[in-house]
Amino acid sequence: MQPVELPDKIHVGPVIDEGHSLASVSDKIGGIVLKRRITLGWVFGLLISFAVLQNLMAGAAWLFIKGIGVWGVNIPNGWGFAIVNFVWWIGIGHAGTLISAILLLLNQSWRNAINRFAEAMTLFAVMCAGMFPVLHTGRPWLAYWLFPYPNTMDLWPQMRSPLLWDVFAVSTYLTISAVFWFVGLLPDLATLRDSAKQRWKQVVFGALAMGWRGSARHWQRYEKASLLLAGLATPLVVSVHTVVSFDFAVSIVPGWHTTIFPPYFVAGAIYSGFAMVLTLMIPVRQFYGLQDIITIRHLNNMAKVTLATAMIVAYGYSMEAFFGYFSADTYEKFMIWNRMTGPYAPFYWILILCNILTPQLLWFKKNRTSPFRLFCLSIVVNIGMWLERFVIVITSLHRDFLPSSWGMYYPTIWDWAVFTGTLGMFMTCIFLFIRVLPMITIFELRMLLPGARVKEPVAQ
Amino acid sequence: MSEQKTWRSLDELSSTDGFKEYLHREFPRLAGEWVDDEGRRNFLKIMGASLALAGVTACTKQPVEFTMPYVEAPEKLVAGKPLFYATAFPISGVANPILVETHEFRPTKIEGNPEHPASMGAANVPTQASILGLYDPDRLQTVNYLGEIRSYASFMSSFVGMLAKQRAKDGAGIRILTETVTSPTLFAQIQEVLMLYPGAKWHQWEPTGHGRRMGAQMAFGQFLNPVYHFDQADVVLSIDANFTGEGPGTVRYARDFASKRNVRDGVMEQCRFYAVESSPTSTGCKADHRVGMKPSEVAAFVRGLASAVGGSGGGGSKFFQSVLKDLQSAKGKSIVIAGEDQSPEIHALVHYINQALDNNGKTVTFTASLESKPVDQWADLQSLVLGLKSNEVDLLLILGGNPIYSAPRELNLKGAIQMAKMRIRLGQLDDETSEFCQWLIPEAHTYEMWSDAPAYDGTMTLMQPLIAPLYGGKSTHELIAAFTLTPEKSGYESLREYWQTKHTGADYETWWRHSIHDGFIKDSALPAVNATAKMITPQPVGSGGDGYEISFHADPYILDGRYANNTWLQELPRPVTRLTWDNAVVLSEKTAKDLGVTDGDRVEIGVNGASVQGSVFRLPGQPDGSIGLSLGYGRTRSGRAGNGAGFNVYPLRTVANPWTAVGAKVKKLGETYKLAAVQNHFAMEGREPVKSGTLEEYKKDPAFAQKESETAPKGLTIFPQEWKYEGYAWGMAIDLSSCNGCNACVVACQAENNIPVVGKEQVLNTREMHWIRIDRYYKGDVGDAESYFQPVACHHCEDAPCELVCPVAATNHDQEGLNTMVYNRCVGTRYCSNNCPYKVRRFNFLLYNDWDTESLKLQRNPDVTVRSRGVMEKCTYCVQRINYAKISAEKEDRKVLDGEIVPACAATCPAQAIAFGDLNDPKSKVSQWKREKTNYSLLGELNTRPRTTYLADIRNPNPDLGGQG
Amino acid sequence: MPQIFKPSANAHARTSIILAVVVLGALGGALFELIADSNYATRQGDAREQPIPFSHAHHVASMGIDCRYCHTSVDNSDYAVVPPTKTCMNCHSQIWINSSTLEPVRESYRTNESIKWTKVHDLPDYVYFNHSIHVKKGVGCETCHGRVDKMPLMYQNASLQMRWCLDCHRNPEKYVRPREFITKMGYEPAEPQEVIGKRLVREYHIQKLETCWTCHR
Amino acid sequence: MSGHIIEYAHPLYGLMAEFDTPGELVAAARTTREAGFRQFDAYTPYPIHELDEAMHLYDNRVSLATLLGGLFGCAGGFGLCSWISAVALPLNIGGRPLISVPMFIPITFECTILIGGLTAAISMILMNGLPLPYHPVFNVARFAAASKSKFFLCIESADPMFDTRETAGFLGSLNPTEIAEVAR
Repeated sequence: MQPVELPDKIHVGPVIDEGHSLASVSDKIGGIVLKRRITLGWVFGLLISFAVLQNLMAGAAWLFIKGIGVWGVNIPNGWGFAIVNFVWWIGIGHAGTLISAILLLLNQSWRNAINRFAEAMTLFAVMCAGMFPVLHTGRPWLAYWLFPYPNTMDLWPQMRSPLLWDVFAVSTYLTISAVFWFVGLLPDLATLRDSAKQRWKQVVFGALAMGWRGSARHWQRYEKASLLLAGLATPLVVSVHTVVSFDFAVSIVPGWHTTIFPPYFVAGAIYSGFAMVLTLMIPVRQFYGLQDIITIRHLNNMAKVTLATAMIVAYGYSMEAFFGYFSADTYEKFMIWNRMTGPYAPFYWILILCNILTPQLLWFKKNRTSPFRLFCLSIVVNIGMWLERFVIVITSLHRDFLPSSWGMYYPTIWDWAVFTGTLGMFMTCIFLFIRVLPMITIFELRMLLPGARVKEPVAQ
Repeated sequence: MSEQKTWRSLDELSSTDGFKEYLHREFPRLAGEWVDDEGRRNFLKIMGASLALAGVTACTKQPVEFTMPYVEAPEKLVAGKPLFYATAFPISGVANPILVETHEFRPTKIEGNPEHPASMGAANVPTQASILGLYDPDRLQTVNYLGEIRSYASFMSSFVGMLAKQRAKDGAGIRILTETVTSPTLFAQIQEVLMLYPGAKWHQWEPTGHGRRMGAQMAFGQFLNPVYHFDQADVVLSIDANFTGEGPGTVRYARDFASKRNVRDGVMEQCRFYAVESSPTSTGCKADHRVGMKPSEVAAFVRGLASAVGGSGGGGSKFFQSVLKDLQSAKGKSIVIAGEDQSPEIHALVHYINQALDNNGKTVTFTASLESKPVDQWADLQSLVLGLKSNEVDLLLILGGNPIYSAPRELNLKGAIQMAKMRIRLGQLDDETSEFCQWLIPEAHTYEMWSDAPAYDGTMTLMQPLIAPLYGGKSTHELIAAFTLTPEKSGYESLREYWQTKHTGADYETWWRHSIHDGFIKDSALPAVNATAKMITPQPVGSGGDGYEISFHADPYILDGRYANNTWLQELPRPVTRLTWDNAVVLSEKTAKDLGVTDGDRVEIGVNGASVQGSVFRLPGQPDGSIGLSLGYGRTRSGRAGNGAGFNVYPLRTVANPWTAVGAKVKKLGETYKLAAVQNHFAMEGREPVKSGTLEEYKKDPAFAQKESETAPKGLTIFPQEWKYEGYAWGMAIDLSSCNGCNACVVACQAENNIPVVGKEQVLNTREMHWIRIDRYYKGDVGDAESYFQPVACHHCEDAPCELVCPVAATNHDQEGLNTMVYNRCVGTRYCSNNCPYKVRRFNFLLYNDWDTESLKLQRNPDVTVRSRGVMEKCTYCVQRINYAKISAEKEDRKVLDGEIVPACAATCPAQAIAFGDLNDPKSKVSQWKREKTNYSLLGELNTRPRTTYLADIRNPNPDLGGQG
Repeated sequence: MPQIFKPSANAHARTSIILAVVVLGALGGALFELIADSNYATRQGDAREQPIPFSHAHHVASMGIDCRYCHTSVDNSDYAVVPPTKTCMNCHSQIWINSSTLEPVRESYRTNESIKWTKVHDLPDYVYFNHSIHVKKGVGCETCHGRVDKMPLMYQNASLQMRWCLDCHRNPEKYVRPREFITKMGYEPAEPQEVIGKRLVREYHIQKLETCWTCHR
Repeated sequence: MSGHIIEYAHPLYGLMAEFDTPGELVAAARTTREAGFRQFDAYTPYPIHELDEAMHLYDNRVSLATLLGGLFGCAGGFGLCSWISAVALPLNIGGRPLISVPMFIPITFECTILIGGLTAAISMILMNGLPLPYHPVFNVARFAAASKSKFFLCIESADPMFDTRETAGFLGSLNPTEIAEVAR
């Protein structure tokens, strides 16, 4: 599709810097995979991430040996870190598909530079998220009971449970994202196949490219399929975090049982997703010298989306508080009051600071266009969004209906081990990804080049 | 299970030919005993074969299992069917009559003895938990001499030698120290010994119960046993008396008292209950007016009352005046009762007050003492110590008790005892006292021996063994017999012979068998005696000057420390403090503030030249400037459970005044020590989980508990259609006016449903496993807050929030409306618990059940799965009992009768506060209760439509004192 | 030259994909079969090693001894119980007194040590099965335990899977028989089962108990 | 092999012309079609929509397949929920009716997306005849550029109008930068 040319003054720079030709982008991006030597920095980063990944291994092992009791969960607080992390990761996993699907439908040319990376990030984030529902069960080895399959007990899952909706939503999301991602990769794999010098690389990429040869007839169906996938993925993205929010909204726990959850969870997801994309994109663009492809304009746009979603989330918070007051329901009122003044109040106020106040800096172009400031800000937002989930899960549970059963929640080192472990896993995957696959969609970039315009010669 | 109460006596069994042959062949050595170790092991085998140790396993392939049938089945034993035997569990010599449920001869569960006036089917906390004591893995398992394992035979041989020496000097060197002896058989045996050895001396001592004993002596000049009739009292004044929780007759008292408290079945009246307490008790929490007073003030109050009812004197506080007025307006229909922890003087005064109020002989009757030989035990102990110090003791026999731990420091019993040349100890544990004895003989548990003991009213109650001594333990009877000319005489023979001498009338055999079968001797209650209490002239109150006043109380569950090693009791939350695994320095809010301490802060209490360290627990209702300390903790050799739990306050007690101490100094230590309470928030936060009202309010508007605002809005559902339950529809109702928070239901449930003990660390992390809990709430300001109890277990909601969110349908509804929880389907997402507004679901965060200790496996109920790690569990309304009854009924082609199914909690409830039955049967007890106007659903506004509902707590405050409090 | 693969590669590519799908599917099925559904997993048809090669065929078919002579509590308790040694001795103190195969029985009787039988029909520990009510409701021994009169060595007749239990709990009329034929082996319904079954379900008030707590608690 | 024609190198797959700009390719494609050729294809490093119109490419079967897949998923999802809750395991869950429609929506929706999405991708790949690692066009040395920067047009020998010489001439008239024979 053609990039919609808007007058440059409302842009901060172009989508892709001048001086790039069809060939040069291929070489530049493909080169990172094919030619570039493995740098010390990359190895170092990979090793660090891999080391942190071991926390997960140790944490999970101990968990399986001793039982869920090694975590801080207890009776009023049946859920703890595991669910907090699950929601957080799933949220992060929303950026990718959102960028590639929704922005594709919205015909936003600037997405092309970042969608591939964001999609990869989505996959990894969802993988991290997917582990928690399994790990947090009392008998993880029976988690497969959540899938409807014929068995010798004649038993089936309980289709009314939000947790089961989760199983369907998350697995669908993972599958569709993966498919979408692979379809997007096809032409680029062909490019790599054709530019690779070593035989084995040719074979590997060749096999993956499935013999893609850029035929016009193929392109025509390809474009259709991508459009359809985008069309399907868009409601999917929205549905996934809606369903995740149902895990809470469907219950009767004060602070969970609220109608605002779906929209404000989705907004929160996009919010944290974009924050994470910024967190990763800014350093990568630095190290691999991609400033000319991932331009300031991209950062600026992402910053704007972040700001917008921040405002939606802010609205969500205020609505929660308002409902609490307006419902005139003892339990709701108390829940909000306890959230703001109770034992976990500090977390609440920190999250307000991280998710609502700090992002206001994005009103200023200066901040939107400074990679460094954006980077710091994105970190703050990531922390804030994690805290939001913590506050939702814990402050609602720890003091519910009967004062007699109120209690506190304190995470243990094993909670932390598993959480940090997934961070390690995530980073490990990212490091491997940027080395073995083109982190930017080459063929779509080409379409942004001035040379790609079709100007038919008049005289025949 | 009432239908199957077909328990039979083992004696009956042993008389049948088949069984004789069985004994003869299988157990040639001990003809008298009905089974020995060999036999027991056989029972273990069949037990191992039965599905008792059911676990939730995840493996698909069933492991190969074996079955070991009897070589010859004992008659009447049907594998898989429980047998019930009548016996009793004596506490401080007073029998608690019970039935013991046995599976293949494994005692597994205690039920009250419904025929017995002292129980009427109910049992109190220590009795319920006693079954665990039987299987305590820390029990002394062998005869032991100076740390070496010996055989009982070798003991006997050396013992004979000692006796030979003693016979020469008429046994002048023999001293026998026992706890309070009430068993007539034992007394007869002791008499026999004293006859043989005129020089021998017998001493009795127990750290508690002194006030009651000597009080009567003071007032009447003779040892009498007061029996209270709460079902006839319109006004009750308790002086520090926890009469529904401690002391003789609690079970019956609780029942009678409840019958005057509950407003139900058309009865619109209620007795009025005043409590004057130096430290809050569960009974006091039920009072219409509860006033906390320092020990000295309590004494003053009683004296004032005594002189006032005696005509002289007057004045006093408004409270005093109203109490006096009420009491006098209810002459002959009131009860004033003094607590176990009050001094003889107070008891004596109270007897006098009752007399002045014309209660004696009406609401309070007196019988001859239950004790075989009542004595001033403190004097008795002192004389023993004198004897020891003067070096005249060669042979000291300590039968039970634990004097070294519990005797006052000033007596220096530890030192004195070692003056005795040979010290023989009969005890269940290798405890503090055993440490200083040469010979240790394992004592048989009550359920391993024959004996007898009177109930609170003197009804003579018989005990029979339910299992052969697990560790070859000996009963007191057997050890005493060792002194006599028939040293090998079994407890059974002694008992049988004693009663033969007592039995008048023909056919002893039948009478004996019936008595054993019933577990007690019909109509053997002691007759009431007429006695006049004289007004005693109290010594002037010794004012402690500055400093704090201490009141000592026996712990409600482990009592004077004798049950400290019972994990069920250790983890059972104390009714008032809700503490587990510890005792505490109980202070009032204000006192704590003055001292600058709060919960968990360690302090040092110094008084009477001794000092102990403990951590603080603030308790509303504790009088300012006073400290409440409970005995029984800080054991050092009680076993794995008791050791290191809490701190020992015995060193602070004096012979002169063991009940209170004045002028105590408290020092803040700056350290903290976490106390594990199962409930940390006591205010209702304006939510009214417990609905309560005064009798007046109730008469004005009986339905006050069913306010519009708190019932679910109609038609606000997307699923208007309701499920119909044909057949049975099980439901439960709990009368909050009756419940006195004694926790018997909790421990009964624990025994019935194989509920594990989790330990203090887990309790601190709010992971306790009790399926039923008794919430305790306060109303009003901290100063004089009213307390309320509310037993909460799974409510079996018809629109259960938990079921909706389970992804694998591990919890769902059955055709009778039970909220089923299927352990072997549960994957453990814990969502159901999150979504349960009552928070009654319990989760096995770790492997809590003990899968290794053999002796504990013996206790398990084979009809209930033993849950493994990672699964959710909760109250099942005792579904195993429901199924049992349903199957029995089906087999007889009839419907289950009302009252045929009684869940463990309802069965044991001394106050009869729980009704269970079929809601589809309008005549069932539970349906009738639910038709009461006071009936309400907890959190009904959530539209969970619970099957368990409550009858509001009605109180009867004195209008003069302005409403409640 | 961009041509990396030989023409044959096309065929390879496609077949390999198809193969992968097929093989994975087959593997999954086989695994399920093996872990959950095979006779290996359920022990269906297994004859177990026993201390004494007790032959039901002999005792039931040839001797015509009724099941309840040995399995005494089958109609009044959860357990049908394996009989005590005494029961064997009732006869075998008279007959076959010298047979060596019966030595373990005599030994058990002498030494008073139980005979260690291997359970053949063995349910998981979290399943509570009550024999007496099934007998009362007209479920014949044969229905679950099979033709024991044709079993020289006792073997597990049914899979004992939950699915198998549910089949009868959902449609009892397919299996119930008149009480008088409870212990009959090779019972043939006098009239078609669907007729007699429906009638018995009515007569014996047989409920369709499918809820979990019927067996698990 | 390089660009210039070798005699009698039959059997050919076709003749391939190479262009530098998309514009020229589109023009060439249009002319080719107007000239009556049908069995020909264009190869580009990125999708060029003008080609669809130039070559008359209007294949909507992918969309149709996706629609059907989606509908199937939708029916299947709801069917699964209802069958399990009402037929296979009819349990009383918290007093809710056996078929509680609102609670079946999420799963129904997810199944719709899942099946729909998968059909879209798979049908696209199948209709494109992939995987096809070997294809004659790859025999042209310069064709490697087709996935990078150059634009190709290939008239296949299967076309009835195909004749090596004339077609070569015709291609020449489109002034490509190169013309190559495509061996089978």
